[in-house]
Amino acid sequence: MRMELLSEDQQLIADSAAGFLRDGHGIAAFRALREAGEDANSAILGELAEMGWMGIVLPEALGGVGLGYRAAGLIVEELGRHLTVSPFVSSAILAGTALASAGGDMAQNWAPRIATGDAVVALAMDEAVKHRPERIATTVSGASGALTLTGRKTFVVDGGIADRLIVTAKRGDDLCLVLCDPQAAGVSRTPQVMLDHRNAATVIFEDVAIAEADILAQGATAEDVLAKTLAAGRAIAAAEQLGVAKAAAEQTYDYLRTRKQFGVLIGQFQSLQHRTADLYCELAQVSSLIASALNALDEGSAEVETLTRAAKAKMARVGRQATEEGVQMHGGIGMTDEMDLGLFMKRDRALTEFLGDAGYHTEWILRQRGI
Amino acid sequence: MRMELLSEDQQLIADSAAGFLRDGHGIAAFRALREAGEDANSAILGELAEMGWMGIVLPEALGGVGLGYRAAGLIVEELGRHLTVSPFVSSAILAGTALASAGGDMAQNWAPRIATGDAVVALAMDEAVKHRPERIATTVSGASGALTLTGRKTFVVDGGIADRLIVTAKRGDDLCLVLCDPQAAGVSRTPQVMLDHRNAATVIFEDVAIAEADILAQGATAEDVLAKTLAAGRAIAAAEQLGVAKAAAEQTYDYLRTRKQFGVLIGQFQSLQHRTADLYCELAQVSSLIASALNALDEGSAEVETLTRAAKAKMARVGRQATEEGVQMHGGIGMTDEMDLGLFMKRDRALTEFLGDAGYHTEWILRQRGI
Amino acid sequence: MEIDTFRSETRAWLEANCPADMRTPMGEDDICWGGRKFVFRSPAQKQWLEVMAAKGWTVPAWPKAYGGGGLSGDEQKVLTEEMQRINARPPLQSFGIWMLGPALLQFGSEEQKRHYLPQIARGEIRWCQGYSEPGAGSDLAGLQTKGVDTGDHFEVTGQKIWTSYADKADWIFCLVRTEPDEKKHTGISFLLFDMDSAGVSTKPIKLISGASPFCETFFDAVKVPKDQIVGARGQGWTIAKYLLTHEREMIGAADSALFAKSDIAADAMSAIGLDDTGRLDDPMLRAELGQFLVDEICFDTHLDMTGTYMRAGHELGARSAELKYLGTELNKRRQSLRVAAGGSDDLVWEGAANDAGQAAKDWLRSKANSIEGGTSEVMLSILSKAVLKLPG
Amino acid sequence: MEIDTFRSETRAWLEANCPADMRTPMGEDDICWGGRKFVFRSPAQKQWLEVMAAKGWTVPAWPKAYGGGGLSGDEQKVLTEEMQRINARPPLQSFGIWMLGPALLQFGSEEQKRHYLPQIARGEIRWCQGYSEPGAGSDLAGLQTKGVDTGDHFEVTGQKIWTSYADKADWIFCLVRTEPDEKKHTGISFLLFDMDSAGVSTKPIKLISGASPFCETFFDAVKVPKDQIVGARGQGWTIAKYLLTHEREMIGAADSALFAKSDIAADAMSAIGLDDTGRLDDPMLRAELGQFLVDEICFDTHLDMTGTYMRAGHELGARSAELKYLGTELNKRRQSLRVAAGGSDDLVWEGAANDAGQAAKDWLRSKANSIEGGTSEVMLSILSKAVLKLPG
Repeated sequence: MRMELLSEDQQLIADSAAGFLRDGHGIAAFRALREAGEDANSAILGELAEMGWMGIVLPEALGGVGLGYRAAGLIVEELGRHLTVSPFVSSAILAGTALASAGGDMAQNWAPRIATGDAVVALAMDEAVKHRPERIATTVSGASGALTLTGRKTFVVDGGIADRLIVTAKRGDDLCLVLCDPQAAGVSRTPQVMLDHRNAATVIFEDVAIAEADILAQGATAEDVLAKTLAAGRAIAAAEQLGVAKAAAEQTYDYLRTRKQFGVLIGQFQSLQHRTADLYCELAQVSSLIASALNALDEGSAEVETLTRAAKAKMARVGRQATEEGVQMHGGIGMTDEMDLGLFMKRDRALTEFLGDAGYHTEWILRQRGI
Repeated sequence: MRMELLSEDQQLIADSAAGFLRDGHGIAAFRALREAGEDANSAILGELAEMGWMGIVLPEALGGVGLGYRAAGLIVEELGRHLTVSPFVSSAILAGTALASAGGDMAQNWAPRIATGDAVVALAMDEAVKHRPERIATTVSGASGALTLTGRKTFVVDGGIADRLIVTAKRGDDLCLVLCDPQAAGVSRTPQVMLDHRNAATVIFEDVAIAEADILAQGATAEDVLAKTLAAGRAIAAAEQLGVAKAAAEQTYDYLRTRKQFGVLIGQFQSLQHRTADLYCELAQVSSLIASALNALDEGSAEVETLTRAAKAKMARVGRQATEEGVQMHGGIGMTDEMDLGLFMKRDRALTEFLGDAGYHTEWILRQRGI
Repeated sequence: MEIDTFRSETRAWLEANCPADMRTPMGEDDICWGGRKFVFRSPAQKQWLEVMAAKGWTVPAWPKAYGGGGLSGDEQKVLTEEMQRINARPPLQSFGIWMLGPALLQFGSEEQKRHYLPQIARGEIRWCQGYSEPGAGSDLAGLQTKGVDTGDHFEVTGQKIWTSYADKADWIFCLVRTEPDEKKHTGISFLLFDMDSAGVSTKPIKLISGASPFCETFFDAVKVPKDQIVGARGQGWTIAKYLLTHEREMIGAADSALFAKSDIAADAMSAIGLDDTGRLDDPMLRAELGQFLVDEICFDTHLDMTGTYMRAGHELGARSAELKYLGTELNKRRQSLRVAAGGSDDLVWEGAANDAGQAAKDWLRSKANSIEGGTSEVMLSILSKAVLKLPG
Repeated sequence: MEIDTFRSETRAWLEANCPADMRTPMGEDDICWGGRKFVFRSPAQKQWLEVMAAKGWTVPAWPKAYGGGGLSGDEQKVLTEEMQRINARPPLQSFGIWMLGPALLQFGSEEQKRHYLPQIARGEIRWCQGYSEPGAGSDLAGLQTKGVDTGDHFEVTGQKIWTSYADKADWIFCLVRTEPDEKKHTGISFLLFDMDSAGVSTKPIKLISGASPFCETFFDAVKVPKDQIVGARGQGWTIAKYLLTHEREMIGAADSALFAKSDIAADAMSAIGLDDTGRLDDPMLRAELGQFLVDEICFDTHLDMTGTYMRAGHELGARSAELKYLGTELNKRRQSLRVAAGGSDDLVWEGAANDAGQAAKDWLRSKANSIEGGTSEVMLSILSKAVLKLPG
């Protein structure tokens, strides 16, 4: 499937991720968590940190291993494939990227704790039902020394378990990224279980007192940091969704090879063959796109925005195709909770919405082309 | 295919149309015209008039037979199926509807001549490459008694052979429908052969002197007349395109039933079966939509705008599906000029653009739903 | 005109007899399914069922002799319209009405019709359907459940799957292989029996939406008296095919009981808002919605025209597959658009603000539309062979 | 680094040797196909071919011994980039380069390689391909053209179709059934012969676009010397399959010689204009364009990654079908969008204002993309069996 040439390091990471997750953190583990009503899977964090994954994109100076986004993509693809619940994307990628890009004391304080798994940091940016990070009603106001944060954020993934939140807000016309303690007075958060059995919170900030030092970045710097953070998050989310889609597709290929109907293997039906082959082609090309987007992040290429957004947009469509075809080709059994396909379908849906769906990013590409 | 119950009259018209066109006005005739470089097919006009078709939607008082739009739809579907070249849509439907709706002396003068085939009248409305009849730069100006018409119209179907043009123009803020003699001083027209071997003209009006009496309708009346005219034209164009699509589909069904490849009939290939059956379903439902749109025109229902536009929009997509699937399923032979499929594909393309494509009408429906 | 009289009389009767509580929008829990185990949600629900059943209007098309209304096609249309006019809820819904009834009317003995049909019409007996089996799926004719002839009854042993609401039903109509020596298609009989019979057990199947509308159903030497066969021995496949046609029409027709037909355009507008040009502030979603709306208008006219066609006495035959295919594929798109418009709000499971995640549940549920009652692939194969006459 | 030296040398050489006229955008008529009948459009075109051929850079990947450049994968990439940098036109395009060459390199005798390959590299002989036959279409193995063994030569009789530019070619590489007693796939040989041989005739096929790039080709007892067979007798199918893979890669890769890759976004903007929010003033077309652009970006990265993969020495094998399928289906969408953006202007046939209806002609031409070189259906079947290992 993968047309890409991986380096030895990368291949090593992909293999060890697959092995680690298969052994004890696979879909059976996900089902057990769900039965137990446990949506944080806090046990895994230490293990991820120990392997260096929580610091995968952080430089060594910030306690990380600095292997970069392509490596992180190989890990997260396996997390997607195994439906593993973890704060990898929110804390290691989104918060990790934000802190590393912003630099300064806050980064020195918090990035190493992310890498060791001693802290989980989540990004609070959405305010409406659709991802529109550029529209911010949350404000930082007041004079220096008496600053307050006010606003309402939704769909804060891992917001319910985070030790700190990076909150997007406006200070006058300036964008601010504020590092906020969710235990602070004036913060109220409502954790919610999502359809994919992940944790997300709605968080309300009412005149929360903050210090200048809590402002991670402001103005043009904040714009840069946020853009970098979102680009990284999108490519990584696409890679996770790719893992989900590949797992769904592989279960479907297997089913077609073994299930009999009308006296023949259903994989002998040409219409299913052609649709499956089309799905295969789509998965193959979106794999290349996602890999290119991650490589662009590592190289700091000028194409980062275009490629990461295209990857997120395209993956949303291919993910839907993979999970819908999976359910349809399995027939009734695919609709049961006993099979994994429904779990893939729900996770795929949530990942589509997370950090912007196909429409949102396609719109950006159209704008970029001047139309 | 048709789920609709036709009245006896309607069935009679459908049968006689099919018979008439099969006998001497079929695709062989179209090919002969094309070879001869003749794009007007002027010989057919008298025959159509004799059968009453040129006055099909005109009331008896205006020399017509008043059988209505559903009957006209049955005729035009056959015209589409046989690729018959005629001014039926431009003169009998568009101009006929405009004159009948406007009434007055002009209608008394010109409608009977349309019905007898003594005159061809065409509608000149488009000014840009895409159909946007609401955007009009053509103007009627000057004081009463010294009025002039100035502007440029494109894609005037049958504009090259018309005896009169009904031109949309603005007089101040008012819409005007002007009946204009294309031989008048200041009018220059450039007839063009289109890819479907039909005639359309670009017409330029430079300070063309017109009389108040040449203004068929103005202001709110003109808006009503134009809306009625376009609604009728759209439903009828969709019906013609349906005929084209059905003919393409039927040739494809036949091919699937008789052509062998890899030792079996290609209609045995399940992937082709399923795609063909999907096409069949789409043709069936769009047939109902077009019939409903035409019935709504006859009944003067409040749904006229929605149904005629939905019909035009949906038919554009189904027509494309029918012709593209036809070519693909025929393989290489479908690409040759010797086969009819390419002719259907080109005609389908022109009909999609004529009086607004799928996007234009879908946009209207979205607006109507308030989004 | 007679039909006008019928309309005014119907209007007056409905006005007088339809309780006010039965004129409000109906949620899934408000459906009256009838049956021995059914608990009415309100006195009004019970009263509405009783007055409608007394007039035969729970099954207006059935003959009066069997508890129906004996209405003509035009009269049925008027009744539907007049009920819609006042938002009257359907008094009763059931597989008995949708499926067993039509089968009995076509294939049942006079005695069977007089016995079973009025029970259905009055909502006394709730039926379920025993067709699919594990390992058979779309290949119904390959079913294995056997009914051994023991003289005065059949002894039925086997397993069914996808039995809708088997745990809530009173009786089952069931395909059973009674003629083991016959070929696949001709060895099957159509049996009716009580779900309280000894040897019957059910087990709900949990779906990805969290709901369990279907069951696995097990038969262990269930005794079925021989007069509880519909049609002749070995005729079960013929009856099943006839019934599948009805089921397809029903699923294709997609009435409100099956598909939540919410106004997605309005939902999207309230969730997302408009931009400066007055358009939905999400151009790509809006475009997808536009295509859907055109297709919805198209399908609605087709359904309407098909209804007229059938009321005029025509049979749809294999073309019921067309409605089933188009209707279910359209509903899948409808539900996908709905959750897309709902965005992250509709990702919350069991949320207080989003009607307990109803949109997401309807979306997940809709994925079964193109599987149950014959998959889309089976529908397309039927059409390509029976209608388009493409080679086998 | 050595590759940097190669780059700077290449850049300098191109700067010195590529005529200015060969650095301008190239229309379809400007392609240099070579061959005995070819008439150069300009002295610059001829000069450019000669200097490039002398360096072996008309076929940079081929060994120097056969007239090639002997470049490594990385060097080839540099050459491509440096040529693109100055917009240098390809000096020569031909089926000899794309298809016969790879076949000879793989299956030809040393003598054949030394004889035929340099002729191709220098553009002296233009080749066409004799594969498809009327009545066979996608079923290549079922071909009927026969080559009767008459001792010192084969006598070839039969008919080919879809022979690209057969009327302009000098020689043909042709699949012929030489072993009538063998099975379908093992009775075919791969023959080379001169189109000027007695008994060869061609007839152009007029396509719906009005163009005639293909011919029917007739062989009436054409004498082909036995040393003009590539590989062994009966090995033709193996060679053909190998070659089809190359053809698929080429068609999928969709270079500018095959697909007019215009900037549709810019075209649409200039034809339709922007609305008050700065968006294309046709929201539905814009949305379709958006989906296309995302898919185009995606395919381009895939092609790029595949190129790197192949330059690293990997074979694509059956996965060439993936590129062929994706690339051709994408191009069909590209051309459809292009004419939609052009609106009524692009309906005018042979119009002065619309480049003689080029957009419409490209659109019609593109419909063949998913047929020629193996239909999309054949590609999907190959993938489902050879890659996904679905049962036959």
